[in-house]
Amino acid sequence: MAGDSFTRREVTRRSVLVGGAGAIGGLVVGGLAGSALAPKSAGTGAGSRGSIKVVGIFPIGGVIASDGKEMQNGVQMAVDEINARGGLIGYHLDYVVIDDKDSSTDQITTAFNRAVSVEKADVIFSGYHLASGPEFDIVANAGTLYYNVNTQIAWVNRYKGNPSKYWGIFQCDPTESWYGQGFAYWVDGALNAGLLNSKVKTYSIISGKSAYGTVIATGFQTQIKQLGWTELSNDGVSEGSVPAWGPVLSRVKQAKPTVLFTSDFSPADDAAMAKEWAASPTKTLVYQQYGPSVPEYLTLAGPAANGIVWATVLGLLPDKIGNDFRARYKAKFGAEPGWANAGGCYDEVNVWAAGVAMSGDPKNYKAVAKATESVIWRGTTGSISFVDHTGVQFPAQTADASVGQPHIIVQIQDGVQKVVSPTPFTSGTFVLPSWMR
Amino acid sequence: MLEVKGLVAGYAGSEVLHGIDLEVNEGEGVIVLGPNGHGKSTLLRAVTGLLSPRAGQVLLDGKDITRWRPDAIAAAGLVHIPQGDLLFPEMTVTENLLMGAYHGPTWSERSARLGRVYELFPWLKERGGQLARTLSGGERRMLALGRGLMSKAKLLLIDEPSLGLAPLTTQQIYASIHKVKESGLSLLIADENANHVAGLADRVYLLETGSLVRQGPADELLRDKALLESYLG
Amino acid sequence: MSTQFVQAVWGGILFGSVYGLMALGLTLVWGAVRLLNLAHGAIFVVGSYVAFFVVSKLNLPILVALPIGVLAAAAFAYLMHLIFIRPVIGKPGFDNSTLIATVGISIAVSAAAILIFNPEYKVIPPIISGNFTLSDVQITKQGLLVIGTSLALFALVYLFLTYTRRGMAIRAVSQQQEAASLMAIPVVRTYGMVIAISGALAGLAGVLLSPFFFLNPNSGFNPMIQALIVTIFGGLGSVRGALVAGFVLGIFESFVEVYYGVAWAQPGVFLLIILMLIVRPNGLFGIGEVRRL
Amino acid sequence: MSAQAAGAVGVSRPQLDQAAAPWRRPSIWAIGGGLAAGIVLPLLLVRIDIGTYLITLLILFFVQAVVAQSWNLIMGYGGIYSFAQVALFAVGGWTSGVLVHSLGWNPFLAILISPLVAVVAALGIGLPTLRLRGVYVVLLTLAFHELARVFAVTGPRFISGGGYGLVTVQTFQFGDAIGDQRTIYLYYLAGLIFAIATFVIWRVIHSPLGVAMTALRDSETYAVSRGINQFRVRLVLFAISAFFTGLAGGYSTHYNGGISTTIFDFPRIIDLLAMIVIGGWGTFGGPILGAGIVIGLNQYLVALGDYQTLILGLALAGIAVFAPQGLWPLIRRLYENYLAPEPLAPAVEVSPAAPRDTTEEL
Repeated sequence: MAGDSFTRREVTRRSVLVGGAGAIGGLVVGGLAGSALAPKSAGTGAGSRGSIKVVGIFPIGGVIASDGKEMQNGVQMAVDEINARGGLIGYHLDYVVIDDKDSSTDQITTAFNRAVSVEKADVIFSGYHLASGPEFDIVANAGTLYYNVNTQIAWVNRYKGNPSKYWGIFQCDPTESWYGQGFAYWVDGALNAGLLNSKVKTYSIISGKSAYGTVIATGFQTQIKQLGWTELSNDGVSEGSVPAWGPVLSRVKQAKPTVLFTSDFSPADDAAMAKEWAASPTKTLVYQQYGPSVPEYLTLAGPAANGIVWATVLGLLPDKIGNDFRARYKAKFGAEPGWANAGGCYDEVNVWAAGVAMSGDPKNYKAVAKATESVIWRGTTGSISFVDHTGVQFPAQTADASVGQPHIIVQIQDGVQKVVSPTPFTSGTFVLPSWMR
Repeated sequence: MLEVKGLVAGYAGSEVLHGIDLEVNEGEGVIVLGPNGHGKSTLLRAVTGLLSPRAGQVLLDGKDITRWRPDAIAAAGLVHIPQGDLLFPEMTVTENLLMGAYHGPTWSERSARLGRVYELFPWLKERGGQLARTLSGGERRMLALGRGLMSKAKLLLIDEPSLGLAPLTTQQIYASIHKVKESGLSLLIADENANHVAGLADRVYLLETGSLVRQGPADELLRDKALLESYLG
Repeated sequence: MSTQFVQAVWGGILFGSVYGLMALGLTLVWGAVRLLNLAHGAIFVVGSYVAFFVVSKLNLPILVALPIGVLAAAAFAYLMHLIFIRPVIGKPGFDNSTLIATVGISIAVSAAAILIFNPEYKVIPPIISGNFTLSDVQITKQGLLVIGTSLALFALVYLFLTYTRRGMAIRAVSQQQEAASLMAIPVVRTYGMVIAISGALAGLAGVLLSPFFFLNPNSGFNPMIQALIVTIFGGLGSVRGALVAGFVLGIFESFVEVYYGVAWAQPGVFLLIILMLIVRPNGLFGIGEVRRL
Repeated sequence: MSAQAAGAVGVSRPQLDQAAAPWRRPSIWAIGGGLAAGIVLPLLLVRIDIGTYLITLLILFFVQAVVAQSWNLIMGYGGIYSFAQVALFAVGGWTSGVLVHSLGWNPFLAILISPLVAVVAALGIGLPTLRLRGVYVVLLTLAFHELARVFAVTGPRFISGGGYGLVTVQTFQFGDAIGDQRTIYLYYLAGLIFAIATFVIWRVIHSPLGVAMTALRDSETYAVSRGINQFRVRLVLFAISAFFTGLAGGYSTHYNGGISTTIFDFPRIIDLLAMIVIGGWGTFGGPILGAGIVIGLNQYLVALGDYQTLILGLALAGIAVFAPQGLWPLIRRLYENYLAPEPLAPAVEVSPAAPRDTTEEL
């Protein structure tokens, strides 16, 4: 036995070295090959003045892949349209996509390191990342430009803390703090105006247990409490795994609040909940988060969706600009865009392009950033202008619709999405759901 | 009927059988005698496919079955009643017996065979509904034998029929094996006690450290007390 | 009776049937083959997507799609057996290899489903639509169908294992594989049969449950985890255990959700299981290493 | 008996022949060469165009390799099907994250606490779990993973960061170093952690403890009958594994500047599992090799999108069944055929090929 174990040691001492060498060899070969064979830009070609390296980083292969694909499509469309017009002030856009999968901190770090040191991006575009945070320092240290629709208050705080460091980064939509806040204001107003057929300021929350769901539910809770409402019940569900809503909703039905706020964003969960609710409702207004904005929600929920209310701070508007975009998107990708990310990402490219056009030199990043600060771009999601390098919410943050992105409140009526607030972006008026009459 | 040629087999790291040649003819009772640990079980396991041989051949009626799976070998008529009984512990006595007749027959034929086994071991009938794991050692052995008899065997291979049993039970077991033999079935029995098998054997092989050292008619070999003494101790 | 109570009972029975239906296939495969099939959820998804394809692309009624989906799931499971399970049967390391192989298969299936059907949620029509309310609680007819099917399948599987030749052979193989092969029971083919049956059960669960939960490339994952919990609670390899544990956990969960809130359901179930494992380390009907099926 | 039981875990064993002990015999040149190469590599890499990125990949490799090795120690060698690995990584990450973020500690100090807290957590999971058998361990560790996730998301704000995790934690600062210089320092720190973890794990595998755990894995009945205390061996292994996993977690937090709740998503577990399986389950070099391959291939296959997952899944299944020892034996064979100065003794890193229980065979 003893002799045996000695040969064992002898063998594996060598293994140590081979193991290390083999692994590092594999890694380096893989890495080099990877960088050599990385996805090259689709249409390589130079405009009359050269080309601009545009990098898109999206969570395409992970848990939020369907959002990631919308983001990618939005940027792709804007880039293609610019190139089709003959480029941007004479420059051709050279577009590369990097997947940051689940967009966790380390995946973000790797993706952004790649963008700045391998791709040498002139500008980076993103939708949102679940763990947004690590990328800001990478971009700031590299001194390049980065436009996103992260929807995060954390960014505003970061920027305010060190504006000279983060000069090249723009969040092209309002922060998520307006989500719950905006809806809380709206529902309070609706109640006071007698639209809810009730005078009782009570609410229940069913929050999604994911980060996103929790943040939004907490935002609503904080704001509506300040408006003097009372919480009757508060539950947390795991998104995507609610087997049957009966028991969950029975607690709400027992409490009979005036408003039920749900932040479970899974369209399937939301649709199942709407069906269960429609079968035996109480006189409660039902708010769902994000799920209803996804096109398949209406298919899944069917007539049970009628009456449900939802909202977004980054909303593809149902006006001429928005509807034109919808049509072009559908023609190009063969599917309806959702209500948020496709339009938001399309807009951010155009905001940057406007900055480039104003500054005249896409490679002079500081000049482009400076110009971007004064851009006002009326895009598919409203008017994008910047305060603290962040989009402005209309109507709560600014009363001037020409410089803000409307926080739209949408109600499903007869299977159609109707924007019921704020004016002038409405496409319908709020109707008391059938079960509340 | 069964022919084994140059069979070499063993377990990881060690060779147990070093080239065995053996045959069993129709209706014959053949005994492999040898002390514990000299490869009797290994021989039976290698013949019925539980252990794949490293070299050599196993032929059944001239057909090479060396690389067949155990269930195919069993279906071909070589039925092995292993050491340690290997019953189905969570099944009743009757279910165990029925499993013996898994291959081939119809339900009516199965119940006929069941009747024959009950004749041989009337005791099994009384315990029909009892779970196999609750049986005593002797009962287990009888059940294992009975289960083997349920099959459509041409040749029954029995590994140490008396291992670990009390003398009285041992007698009963060998008496039943006698009856089986009288019914015309061929037998290949591995045993370490020459006295037990005296009446069963037509021919005897002596196995020592993995090799067959002697063979011959039973009358001759089993009478040679000195020889047996020296091999079996 | 109060609405809440009715809701808790109805929810519990429904959950219990759903869990039981998924757990039945899982426990059968574990019992007979000793395979912890983490691809059970993937097989669920295969059956559902095939049924979805038949309904929405071939425009055939759901009653036609159901058997096709079930057969497809069984065929997929059998294929998995042929390629990834059979080569390692009887070899040392069987547990490791098959555990990882089934994890691999399950991520491959969901990736394939994304490629073929994209990640959007799909919906399969119910076999029977409609619902009625019982003291303000919605009772769907499809839910009743699920409960009925689940109970019927448990009865069928029980009868099959107890009274048929092949069913008894499955038990024999699971209890004493070597002896079974000496009795001319074809062990490998029996394994294949069990895996195919289990696949059919997963496929059936998929088609029946997709009207409730909708269908996406990962929608088999949660039911599988629930089934795994139920199986372990009931005792791995025990059919009776899967049935009882399915209902115990289903009703427990439902009552916790109704009276204490959803947030407590999952920790509650885990706590219950940890307690149970301390008291009975082999599960409710767990019968240790030898006693199976 | 008391003299024999003096070993770390009460294993009966002969005294070690110190002269034959491996740590006295490695070729100084070989190990020194490896270290020197590791030290010089980044200095060379920064000179090439995409060098900085390659260095960041190497950092990623160091971290992942540590986690994969630690997992392999308990799963491949110890035969414990723990799926709590990512959760323990998160415990380490959150520990130093909270210390720095909320209490203003220095990151270099904080990552020293990470492994300790991870060990405590591991003991907490281990006590109820490790007495159980295979699949129960899978379930209970997954349950722990799930509960840790829920706590990280919905826990108090200083832990959950409002749900997204801690995404604004201070990073490592090396004086005034910025840019490439700082990346190189980060590389050295990660390399140091990797080197220490690798060395310790190698020592553990070849220590009496390692022999005991291999014996337990390959033939539990036999090992227990020889007086090996299964529970204690497993607990010690679990703690060692958690120590380095937690350390890697702490490093990762201050390297990335945060740790997010998406770390708990299932694909992360799959990635780590793939490293172990592809490289070689239950082999010393396997997870290191696997980490290199998976990280390299991730870069290489990035254009394949969902096909990448499809291929990964099929590769995982195929390797598990048809080459259960992964690619490691292949590398060994190449080494033996072309590079080894002298013939090597036959491989003893058996793992899956070892009989489940040898007593059944005889």
